[in-house]
Amino acid sequence: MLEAQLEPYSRLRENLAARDRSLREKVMSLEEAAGLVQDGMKVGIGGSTMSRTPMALIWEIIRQRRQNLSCSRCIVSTDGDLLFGSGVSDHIITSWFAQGILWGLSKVMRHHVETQGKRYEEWSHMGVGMRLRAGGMGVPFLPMRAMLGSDVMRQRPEAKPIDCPFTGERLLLVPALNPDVALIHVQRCDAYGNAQIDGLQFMDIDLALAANKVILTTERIVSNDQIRRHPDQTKIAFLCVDAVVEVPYGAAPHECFGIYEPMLKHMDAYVKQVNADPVKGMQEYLEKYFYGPKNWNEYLELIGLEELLEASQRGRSIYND
Amino acid sequence: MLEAQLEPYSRLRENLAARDRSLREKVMSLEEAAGLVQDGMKVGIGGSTMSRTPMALIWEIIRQRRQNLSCSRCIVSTDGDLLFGSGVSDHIITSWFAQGILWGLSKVMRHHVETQGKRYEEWSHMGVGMRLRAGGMGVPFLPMRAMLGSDVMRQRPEAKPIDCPFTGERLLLVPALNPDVALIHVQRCDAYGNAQIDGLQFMDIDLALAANKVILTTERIVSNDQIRRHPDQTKIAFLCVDAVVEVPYGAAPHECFGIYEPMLKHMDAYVKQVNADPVKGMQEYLEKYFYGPKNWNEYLELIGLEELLEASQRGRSIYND
Amino acid sequence: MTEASNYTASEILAILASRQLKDGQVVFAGVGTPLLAATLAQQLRCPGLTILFEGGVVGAFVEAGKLPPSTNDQRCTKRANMVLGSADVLLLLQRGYVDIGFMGGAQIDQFGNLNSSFIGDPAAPKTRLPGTGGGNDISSLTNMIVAMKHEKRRFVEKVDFITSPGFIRGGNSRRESGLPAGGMFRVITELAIFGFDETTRRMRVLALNPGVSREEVQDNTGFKLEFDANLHVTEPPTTRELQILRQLDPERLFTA
Amino acid sequence: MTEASNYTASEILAILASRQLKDGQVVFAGVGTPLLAATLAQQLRCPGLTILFEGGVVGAFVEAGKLPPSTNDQRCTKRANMVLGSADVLLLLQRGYVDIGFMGGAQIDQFGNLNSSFIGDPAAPKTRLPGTGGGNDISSLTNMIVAMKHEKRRFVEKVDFITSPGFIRGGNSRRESGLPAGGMFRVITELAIFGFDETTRRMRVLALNPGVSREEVQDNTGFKLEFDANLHVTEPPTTRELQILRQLDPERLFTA
Repeated sequence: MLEAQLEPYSRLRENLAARDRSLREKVMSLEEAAGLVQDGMKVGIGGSTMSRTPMALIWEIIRQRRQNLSCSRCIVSTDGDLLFGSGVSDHIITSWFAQGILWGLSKVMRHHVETQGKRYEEWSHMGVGMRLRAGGMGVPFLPMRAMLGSDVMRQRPEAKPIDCPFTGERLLLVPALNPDVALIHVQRCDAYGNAQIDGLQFMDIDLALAANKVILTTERIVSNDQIRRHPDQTKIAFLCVDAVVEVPYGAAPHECFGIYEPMLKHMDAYVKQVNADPVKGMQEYLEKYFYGPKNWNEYLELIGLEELLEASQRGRSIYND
Repeated sequence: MLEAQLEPYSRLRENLAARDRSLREKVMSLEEAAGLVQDGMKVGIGGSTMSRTPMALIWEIIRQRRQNLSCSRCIVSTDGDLLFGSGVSDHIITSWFAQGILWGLSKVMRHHVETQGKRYEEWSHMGVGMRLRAGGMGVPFLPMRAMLGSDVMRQRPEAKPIDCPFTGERLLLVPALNPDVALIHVQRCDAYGNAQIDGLQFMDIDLALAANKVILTTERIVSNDQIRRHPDQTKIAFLCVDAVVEVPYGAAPHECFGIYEPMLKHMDAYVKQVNADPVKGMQEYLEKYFYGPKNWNEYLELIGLEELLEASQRGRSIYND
Repeated sequence: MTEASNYTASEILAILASRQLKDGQVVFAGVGTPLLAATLAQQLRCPGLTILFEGGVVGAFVEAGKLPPSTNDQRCTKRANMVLGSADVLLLLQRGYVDIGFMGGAQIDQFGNLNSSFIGDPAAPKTRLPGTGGGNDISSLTNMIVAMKHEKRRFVEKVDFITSPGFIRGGNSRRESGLPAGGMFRVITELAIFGFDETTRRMRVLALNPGVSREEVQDNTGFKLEFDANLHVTEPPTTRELQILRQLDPERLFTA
Repeated sequence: MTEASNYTASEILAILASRQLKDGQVVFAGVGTPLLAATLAQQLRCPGLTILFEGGVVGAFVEAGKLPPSTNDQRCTKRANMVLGSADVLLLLQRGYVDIGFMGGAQIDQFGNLNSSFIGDPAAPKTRLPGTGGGNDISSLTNMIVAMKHEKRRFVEKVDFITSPGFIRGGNSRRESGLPAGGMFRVITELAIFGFDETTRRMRVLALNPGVSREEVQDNTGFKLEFDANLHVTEPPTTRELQILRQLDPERLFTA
């Protein structure tokens, strides 16, 4: 298990050397971008809980019936339900996995973990963060002071408690996490992949550096000139990015900071349906909202214009005085 | 030496627990703020080279004739000359120490290191960065892949090469650096110490987190309301900050991003004078520019309005299209 | 202060929890009751209370009637002092910037260990719970206040799984596990307020909520409780506390 | 291309160094000749060259006539793609994002080790030099091009102090020291262009600059040089190269 998780430095360097990191346009369709995600890959998912979830990419990956994905995210919400429920993933690395605090336990997660043998691999929130940070820094581990003494640590032989060679203190070394591909949704980026992120960044900056490939979806594509007027606002550099897809409402029904809040009517209905029957309820949800629509805009139409507008009004209100 | 450098976690926690981290006004005079720096302290200096140097604080500390300071900064410029030349510091931790690439070697540094027994403790630039980052994270070390194999490492027994417990790879563990006090100059902050930094951040964010006390000088103090309209632009949180001083041109004759570029006429004259005679030249410079003026504005007058205006014009030009 | 007479169990829980906070403290608050209680304290008594959220928020001021559905939503950031990465806000705990961690709990034991991961044998669980989130980090790195529902199945002798460490096996076992800082400080329920013995680190009753008897607390607890020598009865919620609480959560998201 | 006939040693150094870069590469450039040479390449042949600076700049486009006095000045950031912390830009090297490190040098030895720390015995140095800056990090973590003045006292058999590692003691000693990636790729001087033997890792002459003889190079070098079997003479600077270079540095800050 350890070997599968920790990529040797030589392979990380080879992967990076082989990537085209030049300043070049990399705009493509959602279909093409999702095609970069291959069966069996380690997929790092940006955002957290119901915020800036790269939902359009997850939607398209599920439509393309990918298999055996090992997914990681700091905190998992309905994205995790959908990844398990659709069969594209059988392994999720995270610190918290339900639909959202508002709804209690996820019956979908419970079904797949308790009876279907799918793996929810639990680390502390900081544990996930330090693993991605190590991955982004190009070191095999980082030391931390949490998880020690708990059963969360006891379940994770991948992490190594040590006595500090400087102070003798007990520390936990957590191994780097370098996903094969990262899926990240941002408010805006240019055609080269220079991305600005407003508000909560979560672990997206470390994730973008750690991954061997990065797919960005963005609410809108802006000019490179606009980016370069405020280079200190660039949060992800073009040289980390392999694909850019413009997808308005690309995190729906979750939130995108400053643009829309979560679409809670849709979420409520979703939770009711899948928790009532995690198999059939989920299958029907996927048929209607994922497999059925011809394209992403048709999916948004199913959520409904009224809910989109109302979520947008709430989203923009963060900037109201 | 090691023990002096690495603070035990218990002491770091005690120091922090004793600090008043509440949301409170902490505006004071330059004299009061510099008074927080005590003889023998470890002083972390923000900015880099000729950029955002907390010069007004250094100026006042030198006027107050502090002694035996151990100073650290990622890259040292004329600030290092002045700290050695004035006698306030006998130990500087950095990766590069001269007046600036334009002027070659610093005769002042050479004099004090080669013949006066003062210590220039050299780490790689990333080495300084990882030490401060470890300090800011509350861990005793961070691993890195540089310095290995070099004489820079061989001169630093404080760093420990190890074989990675995960991969067997050779790594260097560098010890945390937690200065007693950090001096940082910013473009703007509020009375509580919430600071925004435009442009190059250097290592100031890690430094602010690592230090046991933080003194901010700022080009201007803005309202807490203004800060809270864009909380994702706050780079240093008020709870890390112990003193706020408003000092326009507080980095002169160095640069402050977007406000003024370096005052190169003054710098040229300075370098000529001190390199011609590192003792007498320095003493005369300090008398005229440091000990002589009644206050910081008188120092600025000695630099001259014309040079201030010209540097400001160049400084603002970064925002021109 | 006028005493209020009509309140729900959730309401007294939030109000008593909020009273544990002191002005000037730095508090890392979870969503739900902790967020609500911290905001109540901030509005009522502690204008200088600094609230941190796991999503990456420092110095939050949550608006009445706009409670965030999680601590990772944009509502947490409105008029906050700082927004940063979520690993970085957790590192503030590790560095020592935080006085109090403030969380809810699903299952707790006599040493204050919390379980939010598994009911039953973790290898073949009866119920897979959502997991730690930042709970493990918070409880490993600072002093904890936990606000939770008081039920026998939630107050157990030994949790099925230590998700967020309290005093582990009591005595010095927390420190010996590599956790030299922090530890369980208070547990607040709708029945009582609990502290922990300085030596044994076992949970003990410090105060009973108004109208609650020793027996009622013991009957709803799955292990033998000790009662503090200075056991007293908590002041009931005031109308002012209740009024502000209800303004904060008019939709009764967390106080139903 | 028209050949230029009148140029300074600094100018041919910058021009030949710039020719080593390829479009699409990611280059970490030091101040002075490297910055100038990288910008020249970017303007002349390599519009997709990504330039990084130690101060924390990604994708820089330095303006003609506005050369920064160091890589930590605001001028480096004008119209750049990204500005970030200086530890973070160095970590891009460690992660592997950078193809080429491009630096000046004060003293170099036969294995490409650079010294910018001490002349004489480090314990009691004749001269304390400024030190590594990011040089050690860059040379430890990526492939290096070094542009420097060619003098006998600068090209020595063994440097007094290894500030920035080349191939250490030759052979596999670099890898065995814990530096599996990168290494010295090219050294450019006003006399010649040097590479390093694949096995011994000793410096060898790949090409002579126009009008320079083997003897002249050897006479100015403090150790025995090997000459490549395919030794050739470099094309002289073109008028176009010289013209753009002079536009970039009209005040001759770095090309006097």
